[in-house]
Amino acid sequence: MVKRILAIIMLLIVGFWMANALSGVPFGEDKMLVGKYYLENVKEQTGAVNAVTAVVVNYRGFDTLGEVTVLFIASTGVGALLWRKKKERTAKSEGSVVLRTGSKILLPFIMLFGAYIFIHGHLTPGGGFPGGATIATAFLMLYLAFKDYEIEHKVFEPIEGLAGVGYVTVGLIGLAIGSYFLFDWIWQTWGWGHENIGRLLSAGFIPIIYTLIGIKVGTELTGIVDNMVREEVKDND
Amino acid sequence: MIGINIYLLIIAIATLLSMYRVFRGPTTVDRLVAVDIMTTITTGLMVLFALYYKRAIFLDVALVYAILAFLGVIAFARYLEGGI
Amino acid sequence: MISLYYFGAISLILIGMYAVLVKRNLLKMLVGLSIMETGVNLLLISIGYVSNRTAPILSEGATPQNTVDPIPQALVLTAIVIGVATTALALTVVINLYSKYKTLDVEEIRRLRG
Amino acid sequence: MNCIVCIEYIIVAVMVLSAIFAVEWGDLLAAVVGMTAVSLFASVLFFFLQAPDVAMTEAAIGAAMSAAVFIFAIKRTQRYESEEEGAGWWLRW
Amino acid sequence: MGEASKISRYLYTVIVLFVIWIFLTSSLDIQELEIGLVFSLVVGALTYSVFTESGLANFHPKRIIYGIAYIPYFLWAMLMANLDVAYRVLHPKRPINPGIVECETVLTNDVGKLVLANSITLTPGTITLDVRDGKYYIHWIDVKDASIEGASENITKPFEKFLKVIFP
Amino acid sequence: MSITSTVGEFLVLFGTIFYFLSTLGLIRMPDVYNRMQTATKSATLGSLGVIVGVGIWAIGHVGSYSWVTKTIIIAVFLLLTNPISAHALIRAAYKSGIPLWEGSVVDKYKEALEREEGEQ
Repeated sequence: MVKRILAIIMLLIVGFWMANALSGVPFGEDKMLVGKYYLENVKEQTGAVNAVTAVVVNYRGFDTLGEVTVLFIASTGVGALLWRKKKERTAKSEGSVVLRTGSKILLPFIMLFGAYIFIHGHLTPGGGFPGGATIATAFLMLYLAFKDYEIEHKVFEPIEGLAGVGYVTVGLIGLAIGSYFLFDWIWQTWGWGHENIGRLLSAGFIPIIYTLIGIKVGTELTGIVDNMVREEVKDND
Repeated sequence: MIGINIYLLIIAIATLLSMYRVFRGPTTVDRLVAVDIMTTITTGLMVLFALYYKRAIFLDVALVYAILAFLGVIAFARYLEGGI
Repeated sequence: MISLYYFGAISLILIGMYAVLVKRNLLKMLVGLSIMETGVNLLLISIGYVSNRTAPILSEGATPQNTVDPIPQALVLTAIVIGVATTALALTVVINLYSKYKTLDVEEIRRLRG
Repeated sequence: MNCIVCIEYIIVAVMVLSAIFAVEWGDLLAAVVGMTAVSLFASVLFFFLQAPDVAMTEAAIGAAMSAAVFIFAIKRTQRYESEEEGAGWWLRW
Repeated sequence: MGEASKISRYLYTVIVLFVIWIFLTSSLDIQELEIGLVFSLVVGALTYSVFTESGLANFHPKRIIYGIAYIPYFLWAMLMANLDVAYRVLHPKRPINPGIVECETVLTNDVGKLVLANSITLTPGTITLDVRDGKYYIHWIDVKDASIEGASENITKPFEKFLKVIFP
Repeated sequence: MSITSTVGEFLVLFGTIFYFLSTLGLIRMPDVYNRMQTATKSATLGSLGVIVGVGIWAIGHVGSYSWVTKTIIIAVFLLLTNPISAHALIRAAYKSGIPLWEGSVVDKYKEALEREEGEQ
């Protein structure tokens, strides 16, 4: 009981301190510093309509590469920590006919919808991260509905690697053509899509990179689910 | 845009009522049912707010909710019946 | 008087911190961490909000003069996905601990180790 | 009366309450249900704060993925928290 | 009915996905259509083997006419169901009499079973609890007849006369 | 005030009333099965009304037809997914051993399960 009271007192002090600090940051007022520059130049410099996407992929593409790496390391860590010699699904019962048929029918729609989200990243909200999560959710649905479903590891792992390699390759082509890593060569050097801002095929390499990020996030989250759902089986004989 | 206040008021009361079941519900399944209903109500709320802001881009968020929210419920349900 | 959104975000952070400090069950601590992460994301987004402006997507009548700050949103967008991956990593550590010690209690694990 | 402000207040209150219950429930499955509810309301708040990208990501991750990962962990460990009072680890140092 | 050929199943999947894509983007811009066709082809190639079993035969005109006729019938039944629910909820004495009954069906197709189960769940006072070997176990809020024949007469028969034609 | 706006607003009002009824049922019914009965149906019809209503309302209010197709897609997916989740939940409730309400009259599912046990 003592520890609860002590913890609550300490948390109240921390909360008071945070509230005090935040009272100097007024809510709902314009305090943009660099955001204003991005918003005013986003259409000319990148061709994207969605400013958030332009910041994530174009202005700060290198950070995003780092974040994708963190995701990759986390996924690999899950695989390494749960590695056993023989792993299998240990589900006892299958879903009912309604659930199984429903997941069969919904699977293409969820995958198409994930593709819609990441290809329209520069026009509507979304992009590679939610699109990849949607695709991973489609595979999660199969794991939940069927007793012995497993992804094909031989297909998934190369796709995951190729998506990451593709991201770096796009950046290196930028380094070769322009002057820095992840230079937007399609938009700035070749000048494709300047006349149709707001239509689908515009915004330089943003759709390409978001497609690669979507595939990578999707395969990695699927890998995490796959590693967590399979358990070690002991040989009894 | 005459009656949007009335609609929002009804939706707010509905959210509070279902929240009562989440807090009170004797079993986990009761809580899950209430959260499921709340998700459905939230989809409607998001569509209504998209109209209020007059921007079609907000509809995509409601679309994600409509498709994905049921999978969380199914995960809980499959655990409860001993399935996964 | 702090605003409503700051109040919500700070409450979530404090509740999560309470769970991490007081609870002894490892999974409950991770639930607390997850709640704390949501609170931090909410705090960042609400700092970037500007009243009576619209989303930073420059179509359907939005101009650079009437949109909110895009930078916190770009930050939080990636943080959420990273968050679930790191939570999964922590959960695998918990699973391994359980298969070794057969308990989730932090104190019990400390006693058994020593 | 402006009901948009009113519904913001209700959603923040309900979100904080479900966070408290998620921390205090002894059944870990119910705690994960509470966490899903927190994520749901946080997503609505992101929506009100004009951040549709973040709301969509939170919906895609928090609605299904996060809950599913926690459920797999609960399935491989144990469901109920053993609630015994005693001095905390940080008092015994 | 046996499985259709691979090409027919693939084409059916691609057509359905492309229609859904047009509805999603809600524009007829040529670039959207091109990219939509590419994605439909890719996603169709990945998923056609689980999506459908009968392929292009689903576009038989008789089935489509019955399917269109089913929609208003179903919406009307759903509206009636909800007025019934409203009566039960608002009545001060809560007039409910619940129980689990057993029904039988003549449908053999899996998709037909899914649509029947969903229709039952959304219409008067019934939720499908389980489906095993062609038998439906249904939670009924107001049990009128507990025998198999009586329950089937009340619950599954009205939908079956449509679904039997749509999903043979 | 055009005709589409009026129709849309009426549909939205209709839908929100059903939302309210569904949550009222969630509170008033005695056990989890009956709660699910009232809640799922009314919430599905309510969101159908709200979503399609907003799509029709937007024709007059925003002046764009692209809202209708998107809202119809959302409504179709809700109609497909909501009954599936309700079915999975009620099956989980039965299999995890929650008893029926004491006023229930018949339980054929238990009989069928027992018959199966006896045969084995």
